[in-house]
Amino acid sequence: MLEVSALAAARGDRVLFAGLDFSVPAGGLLQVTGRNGTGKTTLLRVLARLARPESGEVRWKGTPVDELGDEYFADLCYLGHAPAIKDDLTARENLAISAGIAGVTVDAAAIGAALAEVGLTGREMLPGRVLSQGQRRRVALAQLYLGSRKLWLLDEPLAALDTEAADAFIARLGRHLHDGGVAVVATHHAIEPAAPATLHQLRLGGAR
Amino acid sequence: MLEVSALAAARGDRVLFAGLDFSVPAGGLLQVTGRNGTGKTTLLRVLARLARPESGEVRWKGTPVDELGDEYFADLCYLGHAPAIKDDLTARENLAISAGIAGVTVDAAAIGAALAEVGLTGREMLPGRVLSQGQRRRVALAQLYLGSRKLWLLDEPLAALDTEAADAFIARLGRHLHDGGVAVVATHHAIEPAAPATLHQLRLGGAR
Amino acid sequence: MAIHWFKYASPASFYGLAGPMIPWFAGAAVVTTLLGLYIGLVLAPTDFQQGDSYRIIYIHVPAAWMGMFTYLVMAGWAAAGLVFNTRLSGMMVQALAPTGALFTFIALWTGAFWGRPTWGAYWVWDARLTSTLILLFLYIGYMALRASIDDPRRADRAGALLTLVGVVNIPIIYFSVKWWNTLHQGASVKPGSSSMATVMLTGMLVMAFAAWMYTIAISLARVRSIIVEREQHSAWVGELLVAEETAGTSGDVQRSKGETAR
Amino acid sequence: MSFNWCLTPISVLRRDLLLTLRRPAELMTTLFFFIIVVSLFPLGIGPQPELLREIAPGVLWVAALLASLLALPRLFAADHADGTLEQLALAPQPLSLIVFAKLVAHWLTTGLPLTLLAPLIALQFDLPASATWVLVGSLALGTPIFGAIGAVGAALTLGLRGGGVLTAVLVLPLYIPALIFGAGAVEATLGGLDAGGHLSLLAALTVFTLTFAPWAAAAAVRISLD
Amino acid sequence: MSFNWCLTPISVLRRDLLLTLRRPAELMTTLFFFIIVVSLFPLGIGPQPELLREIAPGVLWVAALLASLLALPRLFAADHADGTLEQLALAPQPLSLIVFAKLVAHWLTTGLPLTLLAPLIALQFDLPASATWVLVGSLALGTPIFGAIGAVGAALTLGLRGGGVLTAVLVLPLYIPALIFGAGAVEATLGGLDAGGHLSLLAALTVFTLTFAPWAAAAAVRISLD
Amino acid sequence: MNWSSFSDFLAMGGYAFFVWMSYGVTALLVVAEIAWVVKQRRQSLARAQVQRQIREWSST
Ligand code: HEM
Ligand SMILES: Nc1ncnc2c1ncn2[C@@H]1O[C@H](COP(=O)(O)OP(=O)(O)OP(=O)(O)O)[C@@H](O)[C@H]1O
Ligand SMILES: Nc1ncnc2c1ncn2[C@@H]1O[C@H](COP(=O)(O)OP(=O)(O)OP(=O)(O)O)[C@@H](O)[C@H]1O
Ligand SMILES: [Mg+2]
Ligand SMILES: [Mg+2]
Repeated sequence: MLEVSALAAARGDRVLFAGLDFSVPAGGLLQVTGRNGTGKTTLLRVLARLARPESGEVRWKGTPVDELGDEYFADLCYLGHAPAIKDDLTARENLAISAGIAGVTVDAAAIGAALAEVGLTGREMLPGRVLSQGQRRRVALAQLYLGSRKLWLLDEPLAALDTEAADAFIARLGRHLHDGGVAVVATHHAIEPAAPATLHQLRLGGAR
Repeated sequence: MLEVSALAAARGDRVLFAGLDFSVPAGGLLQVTGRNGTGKTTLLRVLARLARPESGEVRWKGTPVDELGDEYFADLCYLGHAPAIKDDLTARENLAISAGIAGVTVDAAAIGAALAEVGLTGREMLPGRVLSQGQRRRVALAQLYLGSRKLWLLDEPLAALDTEAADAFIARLGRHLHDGGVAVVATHHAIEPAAPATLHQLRLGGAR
Repeated sequence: MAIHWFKYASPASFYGLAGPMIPWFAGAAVVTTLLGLYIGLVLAPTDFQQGDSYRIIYIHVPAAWMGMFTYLVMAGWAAAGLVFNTRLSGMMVQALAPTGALFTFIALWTGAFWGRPTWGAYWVWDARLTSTLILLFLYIGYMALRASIDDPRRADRAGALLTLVGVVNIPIIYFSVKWWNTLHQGASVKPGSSSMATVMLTGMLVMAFAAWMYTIAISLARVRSIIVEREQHSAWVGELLVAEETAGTSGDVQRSKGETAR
Repeated sequence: MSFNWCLTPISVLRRDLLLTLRRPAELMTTLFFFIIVVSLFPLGIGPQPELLREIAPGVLWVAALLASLLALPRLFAADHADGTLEQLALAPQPLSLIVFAKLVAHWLTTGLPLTLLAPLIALQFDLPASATWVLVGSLALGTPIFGAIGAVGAALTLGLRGGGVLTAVLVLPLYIPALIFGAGAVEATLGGLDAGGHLSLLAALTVFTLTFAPWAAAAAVRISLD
Repeated sequence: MSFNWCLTPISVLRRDLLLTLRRPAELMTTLFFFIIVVSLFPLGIGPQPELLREIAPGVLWVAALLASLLALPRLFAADHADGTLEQLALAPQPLSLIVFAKLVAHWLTTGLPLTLLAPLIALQFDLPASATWVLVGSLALGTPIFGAIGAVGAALTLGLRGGGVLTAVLVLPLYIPALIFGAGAVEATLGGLDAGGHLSLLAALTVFTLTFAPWAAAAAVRISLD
Repeated sequence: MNWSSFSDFLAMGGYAFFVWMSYGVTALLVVAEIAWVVKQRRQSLARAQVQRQIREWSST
């Protein structure tokens, strides 16, 4: 589904990676690892078309993403370091609106279910501002679960989560893959969801 | 050295913890764990006198910290979720200035050594803006190593660090304790530095 | 003695203390208002210079006094709150601000409607007028700040600090505006300085007393709501609510329960 | 892939209005800033009524302009800081449409209240009724321009330190035509002339700006995210 | 525990100046804002020279006030967002001293340039030399007041949405005395009177404000961090 | 008694508009404030009551 050929990216005068080739089939998980500053975040942002690559191409279902345009965005869910949560809105409202922005219609029950899934039952009506670091990340993950996007691009999704929440997330990721989804996850901790179609590790930067 | 009695803190209308009693001797490490949103960050901020407790007392070397005032701050180093790094200054400048703010005089060699210790040799002159998430955290840790503060209050110090960097940090923490320092660390991952005088776990929130 | 005072500075005992006092102050406010209006609108003679437009004075002056005085009271509570860290102080400041702003606005409004027949303009940039306008801005600043902070205890302390900074500045503002105005051009207009007949003065003082009573009554009532809102998880409010429910005032409760359940 | 194309813009509009409702203080603050700036001029200049009436159109328009300017950071800055802007850029709809929705919400919460408040302020300067009506009309036409052009500037300066002042420097020169026609219309009325010419020029400017600014602002957002 | 007590304030001062040097654009933007606001008035009001000269002191002072206002978020907001403010609050020195150091740096990068630029602007309005000198003197005395009072407002509104406009609403009423004495001094000189009275009142105000505002601002910072 | 008739009283010697605008708006504002405080009191009690009942239900 997701294919990358001869991809190169540079920041400032530093080439972070070059000649990157890989492809992730439906149901496949690509785990991007590497030491700090080796370009994991940059790779994800290039895949999401938020940053421009130096050279090379990203294809989705065989078509270069630059040609796909909005169709690509409709399939994609990107979760970066910043959790995109409004301090002034409650967890529930945050989810309703981020679904709306993503062009997905959801009802209150679906939102409640997503919040329950990340263990925030009873905190639905707290404004984002007062949530703890880990609770914010949980709301961000719930955004992910609400849509049914095919391609997940996740930058350190486990950051700030406690171990139970991390396990729950990995289980959910497994289901996503099982349903034919694709995921690219940048993380320092090995993630092992149940039986993905393919599980690749991409180590950036090598021995540094 | 650090003693806490009957400490209680509330956020909004939620009591996060109450009747907390513990003491950490010289060379002791207190690891604060607990699920997301159980009050780890709040506890550290109360210990650092950044937030007011609902009731209870914190004592340092036997004296209540409210009476100690600046003397307490001179012994204390707090590292929160935000790394206090200026986007426009280089890593080197950031360290020089944060040492100045903390009232410590340092020379260029000491800064170079601290940066080398966190593995940022060769990146000293990059502005904070372009550093990756993990590199920023490393600079924050270098701030810690520059002073010789007795009491470290660290909120998820391992977040965003790669495994090598995490190991190096834990080793450094061990040395701090060995030298008679005290540390309170909030984290989801067990930290096991070499032979602390005492190692306590404080689990907040219980079974939730 | 000091202990005694701190006891009443606890929201719980103040709540109980304030409740029975409200009807008395409210009653006094109604009676004195009616009396003052009767004196001012019915008994008092027409002014030989200004005609009957002067009758605005019975609202204007008490409102202006009350607007200024309330800010001083707020500052007093604010200082007490910052020094003694009592919870009640912040609530009192919060309860007083809307009424103070209201009276200041009334002073401006009635002044404008007095100015039109007397000076020929709704508004001129006179010193007293200008400093009253600025006072209204200070009230609004306090309320805007409170409204943007949702942790009530942080709002208390931030508001208290702002009130104190404001009260230090009020004399400075007052004199600067006075000098600003008089340095360029001789004071063209000044709120009426004619010596007043006794009836008129009596009417005005009675109305001023009514404004006091009203302010006390309304701010006590408001502070009680604030206390319930902010202490709703404490045991004593719990008991209060149980009593309230069995007393049968639960119609609203039932309805709003339905609303939240939806 | 046929999505409901207006879902995203409407969500954005609803969300921005909701956010303002959550903080009514914010809506009020733009208004009070307007009032206070207008009240500063008599304090700086002196209390002579004729002089004040003469400068009133200019002062009122400049104050409206400055109030709009100060409200600009609210357009994108918060969304940028918390990552929402990235998600907006990744929405499967044209970003310019989303920006347009944000502009509408922004105008409803800044430009419209300013316009409605203007008559009250006109009293302070003792403006006649005819001039007051022209003032209201010209502000209704002019404030959308301030928002739309401002959006481009606000988007370009996202994440830059000192963004507020930098935005001001970028957009103020572009605000000048609107200021000249708007204040000109009121002044003409004060001087007993017809304000029609000024107002129709202003209206043309509004249409032109609202057509092109959303595209430019969307492009600016993409540039700032890279 | 005998620390070098002035190390922290000096570090803060040095750092703030360094940060501004890293972004010279920022220093320029305050200036340009001042220039542009002042230039807007002739556009909004019309080109009559006598009228312009008459309103010049007021307009110049209001413009300086607004430029100072727009620069206020730079005092604490960035430090708040990236956690530096917490570290400042934890420094083993009185926070009010640190705030004072920040105020000095802030003035050197906003108030001072404004003051130095003023004579140039005075030319635009055809002010005589005597009035120009008084303008410079009064701005030198008045801009520190704007910074110091502004610091209290900026600290109180840290982390609140719509902070910029809210700060403005809080501090503008408190700026009025400085505005009145400052503009009054220039106007008196224009009218052939002695400006001494105004200037000495302004100086007294400066001293008073600089003595107390740092304490209040430090208290406000602590409140905002809690 | 200063007035000869009630309509005289209403006319306020020709200043009716100004006087009654002052008194009227003041009365309106005061009534509005009282209504607001009453509503605030009802709401705060009702909200607290709901909170308490939720607490009770969840604890049983
Ligand atoms: C918007 C316009 C006005 C405002 C904001 C205003 C404000 C005030 C204030 C603040 C006071 C109390 C001052 C003190 O006791 O020190 C006051 C008193 C008074 N005002 Fe006004 N005023 C306005 C218009 C007028 C007009 C038009 C008149 C009558 C021509 C007037 C007549 C009076 C009188 C007689 C007093 C009582 C004076 C005294 O007790 O010393 N005011 N006003
Ligand atoms: N202008 C620049 N000049 C030099 N190097 C730069 C510049 N901008 C960014 N970099 C470098 O590019 C890299 C960006 O890496 P990126 O954020 O993708 O890392 P990452 O793998 O996500 O790291 P982490 O694990 O810390 O999140 C960093 O090493 C950074 O120092
Ligand atoms: N105003 C409020 N009303 C109700 N609950 C609040 C309020 N403010 C904060 N909280 C709650 O207080 C808790 C704060 O927890 P804190 O940030 O200390 O958690 P933490 O243990 O550090 O969590 P994490 O592991 O996610 O970082 C959260 O559960 C939050 O939901
Ligand atoms: Mg990264
Ligand atoms: Mg935490």
